[in-house]
Amino acid sequence: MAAITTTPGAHHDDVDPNASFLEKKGLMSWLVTLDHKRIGIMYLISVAIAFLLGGIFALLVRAELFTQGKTLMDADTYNKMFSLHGVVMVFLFIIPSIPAAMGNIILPIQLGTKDVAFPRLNLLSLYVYWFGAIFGLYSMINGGVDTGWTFYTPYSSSDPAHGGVGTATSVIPMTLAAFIMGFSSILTGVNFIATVHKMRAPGLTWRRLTLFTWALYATSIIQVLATPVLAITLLLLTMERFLGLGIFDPRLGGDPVLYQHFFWFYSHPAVYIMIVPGMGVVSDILATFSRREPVGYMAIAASSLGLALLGFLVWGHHLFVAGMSEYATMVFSALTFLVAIPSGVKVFNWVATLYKGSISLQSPMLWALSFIFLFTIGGLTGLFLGMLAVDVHLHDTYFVVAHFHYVMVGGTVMGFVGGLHYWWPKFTGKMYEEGWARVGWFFVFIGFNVTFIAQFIMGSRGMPRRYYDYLPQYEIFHQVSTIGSWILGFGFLVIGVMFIRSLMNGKPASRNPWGSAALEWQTPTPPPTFNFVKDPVLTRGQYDYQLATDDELYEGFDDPLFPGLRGGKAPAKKAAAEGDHG
Amino acid sequence: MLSFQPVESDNFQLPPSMADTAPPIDKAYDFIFWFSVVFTVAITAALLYFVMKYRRKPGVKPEPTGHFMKLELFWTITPTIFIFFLFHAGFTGYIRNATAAEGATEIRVRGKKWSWEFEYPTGDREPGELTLELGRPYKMIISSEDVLHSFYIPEFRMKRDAVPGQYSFIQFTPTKAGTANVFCAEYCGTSHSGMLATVKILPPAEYKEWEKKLGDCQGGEEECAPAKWGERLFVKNGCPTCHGAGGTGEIGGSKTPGPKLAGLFGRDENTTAGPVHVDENYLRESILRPNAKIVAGYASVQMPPFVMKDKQLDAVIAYIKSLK
Amino acid sequence: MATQTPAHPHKDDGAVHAHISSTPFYVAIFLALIALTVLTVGQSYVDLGRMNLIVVILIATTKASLVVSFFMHLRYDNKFNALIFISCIFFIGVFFAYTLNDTERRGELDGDQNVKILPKTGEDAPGGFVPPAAASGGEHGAAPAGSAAPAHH
Amino acid sequence: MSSEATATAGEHAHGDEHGHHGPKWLAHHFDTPAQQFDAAKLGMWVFLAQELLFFSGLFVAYGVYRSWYPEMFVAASHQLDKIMGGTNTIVLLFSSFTAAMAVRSSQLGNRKATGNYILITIVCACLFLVIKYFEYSHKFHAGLLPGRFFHPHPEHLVAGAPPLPANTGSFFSIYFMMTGVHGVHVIIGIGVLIWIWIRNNRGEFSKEFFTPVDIVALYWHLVDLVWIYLFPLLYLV
Repeated sequence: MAAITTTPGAHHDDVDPNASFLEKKGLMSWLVTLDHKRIGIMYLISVAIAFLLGGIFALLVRAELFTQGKTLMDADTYNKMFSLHGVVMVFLFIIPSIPAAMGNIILPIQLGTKDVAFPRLNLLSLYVYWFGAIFGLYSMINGGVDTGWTFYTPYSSSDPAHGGVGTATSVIPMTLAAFIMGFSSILTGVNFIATVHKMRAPGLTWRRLTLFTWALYATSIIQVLATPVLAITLLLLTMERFLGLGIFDPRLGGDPVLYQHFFWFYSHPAVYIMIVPGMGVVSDILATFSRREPVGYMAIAASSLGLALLGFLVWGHHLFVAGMSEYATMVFSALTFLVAIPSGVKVFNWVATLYKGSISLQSPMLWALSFIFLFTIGGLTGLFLGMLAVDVHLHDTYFVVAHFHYVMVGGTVMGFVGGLHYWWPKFTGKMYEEGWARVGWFFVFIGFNVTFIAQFIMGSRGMPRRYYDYLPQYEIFHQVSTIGSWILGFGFLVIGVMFIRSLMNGKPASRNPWGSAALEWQTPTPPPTFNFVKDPVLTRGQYDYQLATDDELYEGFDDPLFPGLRGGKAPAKKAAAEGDHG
Repeated sequence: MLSFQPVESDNFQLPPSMADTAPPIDKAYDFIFWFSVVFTVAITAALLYFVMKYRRKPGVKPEPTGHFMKLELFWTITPTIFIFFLFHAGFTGYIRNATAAEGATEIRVRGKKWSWEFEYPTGDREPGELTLELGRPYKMIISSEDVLHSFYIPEFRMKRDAVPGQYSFIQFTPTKAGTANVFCAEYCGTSHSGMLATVKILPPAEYKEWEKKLGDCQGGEEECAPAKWGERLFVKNGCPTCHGAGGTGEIGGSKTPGPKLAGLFGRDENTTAGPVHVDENYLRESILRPNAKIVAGYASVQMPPFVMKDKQLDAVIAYIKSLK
Repeated sequence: MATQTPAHPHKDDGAVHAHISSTPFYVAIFLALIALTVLTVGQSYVDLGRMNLIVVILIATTKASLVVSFFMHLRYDNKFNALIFISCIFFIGVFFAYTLNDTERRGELDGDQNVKILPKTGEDAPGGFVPPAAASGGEHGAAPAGSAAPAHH
Repeated sequence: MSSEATATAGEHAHGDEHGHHGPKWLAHHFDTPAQQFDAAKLGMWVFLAQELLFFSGLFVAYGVYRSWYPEMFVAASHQLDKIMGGTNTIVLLFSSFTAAMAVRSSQLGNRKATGNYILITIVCACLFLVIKYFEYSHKFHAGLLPGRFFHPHPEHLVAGAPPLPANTGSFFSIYFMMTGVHGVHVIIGIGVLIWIWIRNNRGEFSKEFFTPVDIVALYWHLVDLVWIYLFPLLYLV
């Protein structure tokens, strides 16, 4: 077995190299497992269900907006739909998607360790997540919430049952759900920080970490430092509604703008919890499919940390028109622009990585490239919103909706699905059908742009967000956007079916189907319970393609596009015919 | 710096510009827009070119990555310089729009679920319609009586949250006669999307005419029959957002937050303060102090109080009486 | 952090090496904490005006640093653990300073912006604080808490 | 929440099954005791950072309201009992001292002393809660309750104290939230201390392996640390 090692480490004599971590069967073997890969897979299934649910809410929201006035549902139902779409997508899907699901599966393997530092904590975080999700489901069954995912006071906190002016919907269970799921996120963060610091394989120095690991490390810092503030905010909000504390509710002597400070102190960094891991995935995919170390490795790693740090300093840009002091707006606007620097550095380095690479346009690469394009748009439209004067016009319009969807869907979801394609063979041991993967990608990419470019235009023309009904001049944009959402939904449907088919009757995947130099591809597919047959010792970096042996790169390499390609020696006839979607 | 793009007030991306606050924002918008276009095109072009040029070919190995310190510094420092300009462009426009001219006419804007009410310096209150004089500086003093709202006029590029328990303002001088829209831009509940109003900008002469009749019914004799005027007031005050158009208690087939008003007059209703006969006095009380006697089943709905002149009240009551 | 540190930065024998302080030392720290507590309670009987808060926080911080450095062994611990602690204090500082930079400075640029009371007329903003007594019905809020009648009525 | 950070330490008794030759308490995925100890300590410090950020929200709320309504805070703090608060401070400081001593005994491999020190710590924690209970019940009697429920009964208030402004409910909201959240931490602390005490009695700890004691003590010191700030900010200014 070729490993990324010249010095043999300790050998697991009693571990059957062929026994994959998936071998053990039975529900209980999953529910009490301490194996990070199994926990990751359970997370993956959970977030996939959440994504489906959130996606259905999104399609219903768009369908309702297809015509003016009532199309499908009444205003109250619509308000609950968009709120639940936000809550489910943010708290149940995006935040745990890449770190908790994919990170759990891949991070310890990339570190060359047997498990995360605290496996029980890891399992606990999954149970906490499920426990929170139960509260969320309870709230949905109990009528849902109509506050938006931001739970702004006093609308959320002032209970009509106590003579308040706010909503009568089921807010407390939903805030408690988010409160509880916050702890799941914190536990994952604690675990990853300790794992990256203390569990690296011999020879795996900080400079040899993958950029995905760096991104998860930066994300974990945010999770640990920001999420507790959300927890206390939601606790205060719950108490405000329950006991009438008078901290956020103006009628009881509180200040609603203070709530927004508290909320965004978490929720802006949370945007980086969402996007930074996606950037990590993209960096890894780009390296593998260009066959070279990302240009500016340290700059990309440092910019992940930079984004994590800056994420804490800019929350006030959500409050430019909310009733905040002008001096505070000035500081926050200035700091907001600083975010452009690390983001720009990443984009430039990614593009430069392609230069003189050996680029293969297989499906993970298509997702990574579309990430770069869509994130560029998402990032640049963020500048519109950071500019004070322009933000006054655009704040709370569809422009904002389109902007953060470009970042979160165009960024995070593209990274997540790309990563899923990329690592799918490793942890399931099955290949998927490349052709259908490309069809799915095509529909998602087109559908996404149609949906949200229409929203940019109607937003800058003044269409406010969270509107059940709209003036006639916006109808055409809404219709284009709704049609786009159908294309987008169809694309995800294709991808979902493709993955399920792969699970049922996919071809077995080889050890290293993409020819990658990174550590996770040097272990059998699917990996054994302790990840490696013998403890790896690293003598080169994970992107050092020039140092990797042909065995490391191409043993078991069964790229369907390049049959027999080993280090560029064998001709590949089909190469030119592929990748028409690029 | 900002002048390289001629300001086109009525372009595809922005609504028409109707106040002095709009041009600086449009300039900044256009500047950042073209900045973004250039960047996006450059990055996408480079990406596509590299992807095509360096496609994997048999026998061609990728070039190992070297260190490009100068390049790294270049693309770290260049954006840093750009963002100073961007911040400056945004900030100056904001500060210019954040300070009101001396002697601006002050109009009170009150947001409540789900209507806007405007109070002129004369003390007259006009719901749902804001009438302004062309070329006159205004200061809108914004407040909210219940939850967060946001006073937004896209044509003026101005927006400010109406925060309960706190005042805020926006200022502008209308520069073009015509009508503009007021939206509520902060989510505020069921009929958030119905919380609209119109802005009428009149040339000075017309404005003088309008001002004379402020608080009275505007229009011909027939249009000013009490029930007719009452109907217009009913709509302007946003009553249909809670009671349905024509007080039918329905919007698009679903029940409204407030009770049905048609046929209400003359009935006996059970209220939180005991049984009540619905007469003029009860209607008047329910408009001025809605929570004194709430009809059974609606106790959790918080209707905001409405302040009207007596003749306006009479007109609205006459209208409600006329609903069958 | 990005230096070429070995992956297992512990001593070669792999055993745990922890600093152990002596009992008298712990007793001394404890007595110092008690003394500072007495001091801060005593100080509260003397009015120092605006200095009150500063003195109180200084004493509390001294106590806290004694606990963190010696009871929690941070003084002898891995430097990275100290870095975690310090950066956490830094982020709390950011949270505190930025929020107060808003709440303390509303209405500074223009007296009418973001204020609870209009300076010109002295009107309270509507939708604001309703004293509990005014909420008819008393303690359990049986009646709506003041139906948001505009404050100037 | 605190106990989880220690969960891996020493709980995997299966090391040998995997051909891993180390002490029983060394989890299978660690190579050396030092690696396990360092990881646990690091994890705990990160967790403590999280705890501090959790409390920071309350401190920021305190800061904002105090600077808006200084006279309200002064008037309301006169209603709090400095003697009870001061006693509680000393009780907690003492428990922190005994927790530190428990770690020391454990480091030296003195199981009996460790158990006794943990026990004293638990007793102090309970004493703290008892005193807190008396303070709370007085506040309930006097109607000094959070926000909406604030309705002071003049006959139960401290004589000669400045009058309470109408919005003093906000102060008591902050008071009850801060001390309440802290109290919940004390209760959790008692739970993990008992857990550690039982494990110590079972003889699971030694000179080589005292990580769980160390980590629970760290948590307990944090509870003390928060109170060190709560006491003067609420009672003394």
